[in-house]
Amino acid sequence: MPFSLLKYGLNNDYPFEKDADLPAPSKLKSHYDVVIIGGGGHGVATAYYLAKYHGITNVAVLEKGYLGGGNTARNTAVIRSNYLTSEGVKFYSESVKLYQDLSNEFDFNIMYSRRGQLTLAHTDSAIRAFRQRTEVNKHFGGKTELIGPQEIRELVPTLNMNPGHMPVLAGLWHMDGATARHDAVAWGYAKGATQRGVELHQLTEVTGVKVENGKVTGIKTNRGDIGCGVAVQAVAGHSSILSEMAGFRLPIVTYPLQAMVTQPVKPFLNPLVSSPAFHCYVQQTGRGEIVIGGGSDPYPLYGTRSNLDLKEGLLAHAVELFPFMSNLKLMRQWAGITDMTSDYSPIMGLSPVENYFLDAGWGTWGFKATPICGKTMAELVASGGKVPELIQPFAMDRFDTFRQVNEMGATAASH
Amino acid sequence: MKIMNCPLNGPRNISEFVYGGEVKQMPDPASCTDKEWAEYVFYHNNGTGVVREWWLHAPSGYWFIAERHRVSGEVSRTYDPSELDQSEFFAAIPAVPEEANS
Amino acid sequence: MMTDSMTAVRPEQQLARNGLYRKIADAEFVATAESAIAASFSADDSSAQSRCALTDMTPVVRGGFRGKASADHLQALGLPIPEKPNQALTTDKGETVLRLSNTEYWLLGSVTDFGQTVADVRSQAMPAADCYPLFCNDSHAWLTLSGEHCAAVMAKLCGVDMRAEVFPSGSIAQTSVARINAIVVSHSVGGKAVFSLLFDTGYHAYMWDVLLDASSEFGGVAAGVTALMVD
Amino acid sequence: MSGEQRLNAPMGLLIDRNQPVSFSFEGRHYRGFAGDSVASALIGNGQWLLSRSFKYHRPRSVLTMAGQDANTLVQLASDPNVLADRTPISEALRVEGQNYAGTLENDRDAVLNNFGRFMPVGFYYRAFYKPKGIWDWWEKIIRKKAGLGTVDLKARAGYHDKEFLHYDLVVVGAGPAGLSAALTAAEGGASVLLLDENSVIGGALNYSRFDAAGVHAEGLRNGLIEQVEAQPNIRVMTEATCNAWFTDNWLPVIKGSRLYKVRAKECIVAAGAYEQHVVFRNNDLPGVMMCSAAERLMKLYAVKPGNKAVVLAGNDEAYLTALTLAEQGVQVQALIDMRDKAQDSVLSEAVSDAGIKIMTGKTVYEALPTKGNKHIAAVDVRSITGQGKVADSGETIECDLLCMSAGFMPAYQLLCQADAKLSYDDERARFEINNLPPHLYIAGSVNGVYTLDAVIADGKAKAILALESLGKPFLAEVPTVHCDKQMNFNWPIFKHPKAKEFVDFDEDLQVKDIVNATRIGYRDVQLVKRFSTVGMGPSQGRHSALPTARLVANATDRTVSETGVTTARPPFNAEKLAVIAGRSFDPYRQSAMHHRHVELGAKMIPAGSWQRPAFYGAPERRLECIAREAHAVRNNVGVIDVSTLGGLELRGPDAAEFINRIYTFGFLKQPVGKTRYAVLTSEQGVVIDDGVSCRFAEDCFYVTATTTGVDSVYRNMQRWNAMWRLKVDIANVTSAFAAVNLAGPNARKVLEKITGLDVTSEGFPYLACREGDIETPLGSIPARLLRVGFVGELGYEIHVPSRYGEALWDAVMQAGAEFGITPFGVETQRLLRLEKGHIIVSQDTDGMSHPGELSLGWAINRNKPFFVGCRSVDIVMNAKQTRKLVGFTLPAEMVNKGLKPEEGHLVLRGDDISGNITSCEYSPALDRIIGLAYVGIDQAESGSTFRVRVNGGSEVQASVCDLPFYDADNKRQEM
Ligand SMILES: Cc1cc2nc3c(=O)[nH]c(=O)nc-3n(C[C@H](O)[C@H](O)[C@H](O)COP(=O)(O)OP(=O)(O)OC[C@H]3O[C@@H](n4cnc5c(N)ncnc54)[C@H](O)[C@@H]3O)c2cc1C
Ligand SMILES: NC(=O)c1ccc[n+]([C@@H]2O[C@H](COP(=O)([O-])OP(=O)(O)OC[C@H]3O[C@@H](n4cnc5c(N)ncnc54)[C@H](O)[C@@H]3O)[C@@H](O)[C@H]2O)c1
Ligand SMILES: Cc1cc2nc3c(=O)[nH]c(=O)nc-3n(C[C@H](O)[C@H](O)[C@H](O)COP(=O)(O)O)c2cc1C
Ligand SMILES: [Zn+2]
Repeated sequence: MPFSLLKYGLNNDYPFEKDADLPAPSKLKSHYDVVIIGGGGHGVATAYYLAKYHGITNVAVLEKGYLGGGNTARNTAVIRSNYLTSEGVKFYSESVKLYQDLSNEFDFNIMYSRRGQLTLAHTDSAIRAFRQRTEVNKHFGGKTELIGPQEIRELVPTLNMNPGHMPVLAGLWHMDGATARHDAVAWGYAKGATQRGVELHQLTEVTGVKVENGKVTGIKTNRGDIGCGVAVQAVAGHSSILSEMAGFRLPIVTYPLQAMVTQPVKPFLNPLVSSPAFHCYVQQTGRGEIVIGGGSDPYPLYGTRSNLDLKEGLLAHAVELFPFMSNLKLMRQWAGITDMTSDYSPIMGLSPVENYFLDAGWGTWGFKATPICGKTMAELVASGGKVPELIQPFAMDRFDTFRQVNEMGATAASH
Repeated sequence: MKIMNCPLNGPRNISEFVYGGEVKQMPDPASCTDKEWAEYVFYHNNGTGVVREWWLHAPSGYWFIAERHRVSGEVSRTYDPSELDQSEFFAAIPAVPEEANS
Repeated sequence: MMTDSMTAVRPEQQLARNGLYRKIADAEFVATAESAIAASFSADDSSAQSRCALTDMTPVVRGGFRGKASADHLQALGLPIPEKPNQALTTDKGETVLRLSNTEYWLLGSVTDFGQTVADVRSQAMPAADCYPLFCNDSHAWLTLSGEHCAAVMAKLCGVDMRAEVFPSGSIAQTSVARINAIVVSHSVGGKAVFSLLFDTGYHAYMWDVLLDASSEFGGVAAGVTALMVD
Repeated sequence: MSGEQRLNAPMGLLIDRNQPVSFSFEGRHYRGFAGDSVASALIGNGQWLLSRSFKYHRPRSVLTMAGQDANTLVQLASDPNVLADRTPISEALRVEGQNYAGTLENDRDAVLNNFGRFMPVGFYYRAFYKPKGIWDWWEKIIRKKAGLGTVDLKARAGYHDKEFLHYDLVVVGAGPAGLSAALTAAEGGASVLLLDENSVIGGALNYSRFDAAGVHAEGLRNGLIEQVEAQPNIRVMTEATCNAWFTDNWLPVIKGSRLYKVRAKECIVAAGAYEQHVVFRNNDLPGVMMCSAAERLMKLYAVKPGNKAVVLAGNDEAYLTALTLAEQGVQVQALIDMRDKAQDSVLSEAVSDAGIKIMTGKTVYEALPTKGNKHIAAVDVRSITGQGKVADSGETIECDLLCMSAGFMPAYQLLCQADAKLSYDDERARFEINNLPPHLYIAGSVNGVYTLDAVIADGKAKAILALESLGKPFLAEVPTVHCDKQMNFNWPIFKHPKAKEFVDFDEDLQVKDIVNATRIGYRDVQLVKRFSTVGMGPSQGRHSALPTARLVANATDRTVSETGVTTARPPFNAEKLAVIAGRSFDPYRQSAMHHRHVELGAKMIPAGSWQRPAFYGAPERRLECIAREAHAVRNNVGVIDVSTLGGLELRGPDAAEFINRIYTFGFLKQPVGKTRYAVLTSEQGVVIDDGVSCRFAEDCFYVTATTTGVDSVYRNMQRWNAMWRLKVDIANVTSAFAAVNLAGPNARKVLEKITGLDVTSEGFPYLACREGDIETPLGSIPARLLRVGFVGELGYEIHVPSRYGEALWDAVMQAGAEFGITPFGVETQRLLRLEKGHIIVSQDTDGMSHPGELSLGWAINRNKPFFVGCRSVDIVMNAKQTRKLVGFTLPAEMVNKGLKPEEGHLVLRGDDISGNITSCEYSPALDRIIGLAYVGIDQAESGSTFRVRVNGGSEVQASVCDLPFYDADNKRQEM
């Protein structure tokens, strides 16, 4: 038993209130230097790095529901950096690096679990694409290999190598692939941020953005109006709604994305396995459940109600890949609201409104980016609007100049 | 599963349909600015109210227009695209040259 | 059970073939104008067939027309025109006219002449404008499902309610069957009530297997066209 | 808890005493009766221990006898986590316990029970990570303890299929409410599907007692069931679970291995209510169960649940249970009522008359275990002194059974999935469900109505509403429904200093776990859930939701309404993956010549939904086969099936104008009898498809598209024309045509033999198209012929109606036999076209490729006013170019060095990536390695060199060269 647990067991007073991860609710002040809209992982991470590295603590994070209750609560927690573009790989690699130290940095275990991720190729065009991803990854120091059927069998002996009409021809083996306790990431950041003086206001919905002379000056909420020097919007699925409040449109369409989980069984699967051709990925959590995810819903909606259609297709595919899973029992199915861009890359940085910064377009892939987003957005805020190099490629105006950062092939159904 | 009322085929499961994007007006490509054109190509209203959308009934290959609420999912109206004036689609309605139409 | 006017033939001896003939090679085939059609199966069991049977009608000639002038063209050739889209009418001789949209019509040939009448219609002079012949004779395969369990078989593959009360003879559904786009018609062929399924020829073998599988619960069997030729 | 004793009839509604069944549990043999569940049969044999809990490995036994808890999860051979109280026994069935180390009886992991205090809520977050890196080690150990049952890696799904059903009305639940609703609706002319998850209909009427005398239910039950079964408009489906509610009353119903997908015009949910437990120390001991569980054991299975019972009441229902227990020979030691008195004095009199001591204002504070902790032995009874507070001492009452009922929680799952709102009436201590969507109703106890007459009236009332909505008005008055029965005790939670008062049995969560989560800052009930995992286990909060809400509300100074409960999501009950997956539909598409390829030994590969020959021959001789086929095409003649190529027929006076707007080139002046290359850009200006446009008449074009692209090209064409409204008919004729490409220097000689057309270079020049006949021994075939040059040799595509496809193939092969005609596959074609420098859209293009990067400027007509994507193409081509697709070769000596760049390898510039290889092959015709690659714009000059990193990390130098590689002046294809 680890020593740290003894203190709880031997002390009848646990929990010590000073040990609280999150402070009790408080009143809103009339003005903050920085208001962060959205208390998901990205929002609280931004607050955390602002306080930690830049000493900026007159900060409020406003969350309309509960902390991390948006996509942070709903995502399947795939962490990886095996993207296709140089811009993407550099960016996500930094994030994966930050992730590895978070538990100790927070003094809060986020249960970061390096499992390796295996993405399956069933066609020669997939092999081509995977080879390119492998090479780009390696170029930036990532641990990724293109492997053949024999190695796949050794890694995942339980996999059906001949599912449907599409035999498994090769695999993208990404050793840095990992997962973490997704909720804990938001909690850890919130804990670190609030301990440094940041205010987290849950059940506080932003209802308007005050813009004067092209510059943000305040935020309206269901608990009253507040003034601000800088505002950051980090609301994922609700990005277009917030930007509309601030007076501009985004190159984003909002789609539901679903995931599901089985009852827990004894561990049998270590790596994360994904098959873009079968629109399906699976992993086994530390508690023994199998988490299954797939493609986005086929039409836009702002709703988290799940449907049968997707589940039927997804489970048919899951059972093709792992036939013995047919007797597992599905326990829960849910959905998140995702903000999709046409190039499957995020939109980060400046907006048409001065001092109003964007962290949006995270679609189905933004959980893994939480640390680096927080860090770069904090830098952007602290520097008064100087966009860090790492996120320059993700500027919104790339669409105006037709310079997209195309990650479509590296994102579909592997998150 | 949602039911969608196809103007040609009647009410069907929404899985028979393909979503085709918001109905947008194309600016005049000959005279608009690059920014206006980029707005048309990449940007969306993506609002939370009723949106006018393109839908295809895949088995019959029939395109129609649906007015659908983006939060409740409720489809208030579906109709043939011919019910919309062409100016809803084009700022400058393309002309058919004489030689083509002869 | 072949009638005298029929000539036994093997499909591979004919110029026109389809993607199914190998699967039903145990059938007795008879010649159509340019193809071969399964007339009967050696294991034919008429009581099983009356309960639930699957028949390949692909060799029977089909045709189609689209455009504003199509209805007039067909009417001029003596064909009945269904009043609304997604309705079908059957002629005295056994052809079925499908109306698939405001301006699109398909003709399914009669099993008695294997579609010769439709072939004749197709060879007639076309109106000068607004009437385009379609390619459904080749783009689509045609299977029929007959017997009392048709609706129950379809209920396993298709989300449209096809029970007789709501999908009576003369109804058409353009829908998805076992994940394939298909046109399903409730009508009669050779005097027998059937569901006709028309779908992309590439899926001919796939759809056959899927339908047989779904109908096995009801004792469904493959049947030749003679099983449909009741008086 | 004695041996094989069963109660006499009429107990045992579900079992057939004439049919004994033997089965085994944990290797020991037991006997039960047909109709028994695993749990009832085991308890009938005195085997109480069924499972071990998730975290502390505590012994567990039945709680609800209705499949509503995780305590009865057992393992079948290849089926983990099976509900013992819902799984019937069958001859020789082998059942095991799960989640233990050693044996179920002696689980070594049960020591974890003693370390509970070191595992406070969320302890994982607070430990195991210091020093840095140590978590990797801990994780492995902790993961070993995860999970419940074990998967059988050899298990395969049996046959599972699906069926669509359509009804005017679906009634979920065939208890009194559902029965009455179904009857009324059917009488009103609606078609009704009545569902129940149990094997007999009747719901609570089957097991529950409704009055002191115990007679009311029986008559009612028989009458209702008889009428329902006689009603032709009602289809009764038993052992059928409505497993979710989806938009527009789309109901997945699971019965056995079939999934019914039911569309209901109207839906009445009469799913009942779940009895709730009392939270006290050791409330999870075997022998502690819901009142309804004891009633089910007796009434349904004739199993006597104990000999000495204590009943713990929070409502009047428990009094009824006490009466039944007494009647069945169980000695009821005491009825402990947490309230001051029973609501219905008739009941308390009846209980007293039965000789049962009633103790009011008291509760069980702790259940005391037998030696060995495997069963309840006694209870510590205390007076309640305040909310959750008890007197310092009390009395101990011996018992081997404790039946409890703290209240009822509506079966709200399906309704919550329909976005109904669950509100809490703090005064009456009960939930209410409102805000239902149209066409969805609730009736009976799920609606908070409990007196039997009111339940039946409620069913009827909702049926009348549904009939109205169906347009079948029922000429009867909507009965008024009134019920003031108080079912819930408002604070049935008694914290104990030594804990183990379970709120959530699935996750072993105690009162302090919930309260502490709020104290650490997780105040929202959703955060409490995620931090403590309450409600996240197999039974998804069926019993923990209400006590959790109460505890959180209390700890955070809110009302239960303000606190709320967490969201119920589909499915209703855990569902086997195989049932939802169903029979797998995996549509495949075959060309008319498919079987000819198979007969010739082709290696088939997927191309969209099609199968295509990659090459002909054994897979392990791939390169050899490709080389042989390529050689034949270059030097003699080959034939490839190109039927899968998309085909679009465009006809009408505006056809040319239409194509002109869709594709980048100019088509208005395309001559009849000629073909033209057609490139398609998206509205973003990206090249997304290409093909050949053939003009067969002024107003008739036949345009090809890529195999995988044609469907979307066709759809887009239709949509554009819904806006343009040009006079053009657009048809996707892909499947209507079968086609081959006959290519090679001897192609003309072969073609000559089978057509009467003039095929001379003058009569049928390069890029011309013709209509004519192909003569075969079986007759002549009408054909469209295109003289195109994709592989760079004299070549003809021959397109024929698909019914003639096989005959065409045979005719070509026969005519070519004397020249040794060689069939070739897609992989060979890829090599040949590469030698000609032709791109393949999607292999040599990516989501960003614009015509400028592909040197396709020549295929864009700048003089026409518009084509789809034109403005974007202007913008991207006017911007500074960054990369370009170029042809390259490696030095001759690199052949066979094992350093061939592969598709996807990177092009470098200094330390940067400047591009990537899209195509690369060894060309036998040139005896060189050739390819296409994106390179930086500064690297694109013909003759310049660039570095490519190949397998193993080494680099090779490639030089940019002009395209095509082969036959630069195109003599061969134009001959
Ligand atoms: C099913 C699913 C699976 C996924 N899988 C993965 C994966 O495996 N790997 C991966 O990297 N990514 C994955 N993602 C994507 C990932 O979850 C998101 O990109 C990421 O969580 C975004 O974090 P965020 O903090 O920006 O947004 P969120 O966590 O959604 O936070 C935004 C917050 O803003 C709040 N908000 C919105 N409007 C307002 C307002 N007006 N006022 C105040 N607050 C407001 C919301 O309530 C919400 O809490 C998945 C997503 C889903 C839905
Ligand atoms: N003593 C008890 O434990 C108990 C419990 C509930 C109700 N009652 C009494 O019964 C009467 C209420 O009757 P009622 O008709 O409201 O409820 P009910 O419990 O009699 O009937 C509900 C039925 O629906 C079934 N069901 C629930 N969800 C289902 C689903 N998703 N799919 C298929 N079947 C499903 C249940 O198995 C049950 O058979 C009241 O008088 C009440 O007091 C007693
Ligand atoms: C990786 C992952 C694992 C999960 N595991 C469980 C689980 O074991 N049990 C459970 O009930 N829910 C599980 N959930 C789902 C959550 O309960 C919940 O459905 C999700 O956070 C969405 O919130 P909502 O359903 O309350 O809207 C899991 C979610 C994720 C993302
Ligand atoms: Zn996805």
